[in-house]
Amino acid sequence: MDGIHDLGGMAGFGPIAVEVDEPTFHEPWEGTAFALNALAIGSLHAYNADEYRHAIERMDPIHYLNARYYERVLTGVASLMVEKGVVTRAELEGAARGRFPFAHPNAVVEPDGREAEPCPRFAVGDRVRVRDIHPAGHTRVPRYVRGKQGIVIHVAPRFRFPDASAHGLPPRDEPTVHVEFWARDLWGSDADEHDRVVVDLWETYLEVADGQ
Amino acid sequence: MDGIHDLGGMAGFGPIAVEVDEPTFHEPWEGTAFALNALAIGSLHAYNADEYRHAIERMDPIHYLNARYYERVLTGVASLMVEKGVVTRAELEGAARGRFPFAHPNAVVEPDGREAEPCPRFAVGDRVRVRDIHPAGHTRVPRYVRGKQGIVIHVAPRFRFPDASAHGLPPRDEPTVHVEFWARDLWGSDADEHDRVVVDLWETYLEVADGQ
Amino acid sequence: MANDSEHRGAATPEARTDALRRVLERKGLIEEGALDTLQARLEEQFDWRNGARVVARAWVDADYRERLLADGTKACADLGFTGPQGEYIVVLEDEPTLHNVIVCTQCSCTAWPVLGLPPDWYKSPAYRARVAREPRPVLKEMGLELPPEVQIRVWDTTAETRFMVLPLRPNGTEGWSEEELAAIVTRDAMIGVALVETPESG
Amino acid sequence: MANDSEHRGAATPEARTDALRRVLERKGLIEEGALDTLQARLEEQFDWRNGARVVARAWVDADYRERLLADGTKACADLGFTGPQGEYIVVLEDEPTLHNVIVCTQCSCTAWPVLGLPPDWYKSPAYRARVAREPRPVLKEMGLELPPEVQIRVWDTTAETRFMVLPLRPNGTEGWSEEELAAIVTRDAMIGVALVETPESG
Repeated sequence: MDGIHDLGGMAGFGPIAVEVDEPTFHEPWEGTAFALNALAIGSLHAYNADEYRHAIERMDPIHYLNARYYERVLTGVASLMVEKGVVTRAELEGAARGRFPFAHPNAVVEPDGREAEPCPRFAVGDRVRVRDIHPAGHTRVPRYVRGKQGIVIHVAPRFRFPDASAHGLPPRDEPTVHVEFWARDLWGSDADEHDRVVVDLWETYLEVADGQ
Repeated sequence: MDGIHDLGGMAGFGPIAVEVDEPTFHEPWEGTAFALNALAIGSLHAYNADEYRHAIERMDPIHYLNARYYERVLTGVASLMVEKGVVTRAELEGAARGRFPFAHPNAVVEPDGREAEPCPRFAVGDRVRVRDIHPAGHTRVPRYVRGKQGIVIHVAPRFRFPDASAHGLPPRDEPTVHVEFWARDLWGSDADEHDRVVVDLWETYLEVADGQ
Repeated sequence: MANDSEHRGAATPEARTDALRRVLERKGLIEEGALDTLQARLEEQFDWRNGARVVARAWVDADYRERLLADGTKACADLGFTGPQGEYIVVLEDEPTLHNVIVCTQCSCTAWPVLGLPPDWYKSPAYRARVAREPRPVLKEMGLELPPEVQIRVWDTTAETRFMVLPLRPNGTEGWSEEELAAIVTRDAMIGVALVETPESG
Repeated sequence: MANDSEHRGAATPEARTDALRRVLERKGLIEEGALDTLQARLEEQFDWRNGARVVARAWVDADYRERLLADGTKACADLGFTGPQGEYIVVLEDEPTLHNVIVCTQCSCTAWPVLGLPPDWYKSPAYRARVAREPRPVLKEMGLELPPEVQIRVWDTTAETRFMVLPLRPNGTEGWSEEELAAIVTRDAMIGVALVETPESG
């Protein structure tokens, strides 16, 4: 989904606030929220990591930007626990003695009909174009590279395709490739002419570039 | 700037909240904020409408999404009044007896070197491509049409080019054209195949489409 | 994280508005009563009922309709409706199989002299973000379920053109007076999120 | 406008976290003390000082360095650093004219076993939004002004690869022990927003 989480390149944020000698957790509940997620994924198998990332993406944009990291973690865990039927909203709001903001509902996502290829489709040096897709559900292809061309500089192992995995669709493992883009191709002439951005992309997101 | 204001197509907002029998202003201060802006532009000539729109765009994204419309109006007016030297932050915060959140500072924008053309460059029926630009300053070309192709369906009169006007650069009037895009070209195959989106674009944003 | 809304310790929008007004008054930049006079004048000038009169006139007067579609600015001015945000008005004609809907995805530009100052939902991030991309579900959510054969054209107010929808005249209004027709036209219909309905059809 | 943060009347994140924990405990899904044990184990496992040891080893051991750059996952595992978010580690080698910097624009993915749980600024919308687009001003703002001849490569952690920067070994550290070197490596340097400095250079 083209959501608020897809922040790469968004202008208008002010300076980056850096805290000196920052602790791992600012308050004990942050560590608890972190451990709850690890428990839910690792021990309870209540959901997978792609569903978890997408649950956070489905937070209302106002809530998403207002919340710091561990409140986003908490909201992702709690939303999925409700959606999976492990707990109910009423139970959580009763125990919290107050309103418990959850993520917006999941979109209905259909399988893309693709199958895993036996061999990697791309090799180092290939010139590729990122498909200009706008899925309603989870995706890991940032808006800022869609439609752009770059060069494959590394082929990583197969990993589960998140657009399917986040929606309970038949799982498919495929290689991801590190694609290098010129900053100017992404951000226009204001960008430094020598700077580059590397994005790690599943093969499904890519097609052979023009004129190849 | 590719800011939070450029909302077209962003997913993740929930239902649209419609208020029955909504008044023009919910509280008297909203009408005051509205009138203050009209006064500042129309009578005081403190700034122009492009500077005003851009001042609102420069609000911190968190503030922007949290604020309702007239708080955004107020923040735009107040930020420009401070930036133009009409009032000071200290005066406003003293009078408000509290913190007064302003927009983030303006980017430094250079003239684009273009000149107004004597005749409109495009005519009804022309196939055009929107330039894939990402200016640091004000622009009125939404991200969702950049790089996309459409058809000119109407040529409007000349209006001041906002990317210059919002930054005190030499003014230039040029026609805007109404460009019609297929929804599927913008949003992919999830969009209705018959739906279209029309965007009103200054000529500078456009180039002749491929293969013309 | 510097510039948040009042919930992080800023003065309320009301206090800030009042502060700005008072500082400008103190500097002699606002004359006694000028702001109230201006506000009253603008509120009177920007009234969506003006647009309803334009629509009704176009429904009863084929010549006016033609002029309205050819030059919306002039045709609106002929009825006395001019002013800021009405400098260049383009009227969008609904057809049985074509439905127009207006948005301003980047701010909240609206043809004030004929549509008035728009409601909160029109200015909300949710409407601005969603209607350009998924107009059919948005309209349905707002109570307007269009048959699948009706195509949708979304108009994004990204420059200085200000749009107004000329909705379909509802069945059963044959012989109605211009005034009677104006009374059933709504702002929502001129934005394109509703159809005009008669008391019977509605 | 339904789903806001606590400032619009929601329970605090602390109360919500506690509520979730208690409801899960009540259902028997969390065993007595299991959460505390898990948290303690993860906090111990995810320590950026692990990464500092990897860097120091690579600086003193050319063979290890080569293996680290060829297969980061295995070379980190050789020092005992494995676990969630460390399944596939790629190490990015800084050069005198090439500077690497890491971000996760879509969430906050990080190589936990070697970089630890990242700081708030790394997870902030400002860093995620800005560094992919304007790395040079961002680095300068954070105290790292790179000479113009140094090219920047930004790595966006959009899939399952987890990155770690192998920074340049600072001048003046010839003959230092692996332990002494590990002590000057910082998490910020392994993310790429700082250089490694000696007490003299810093």
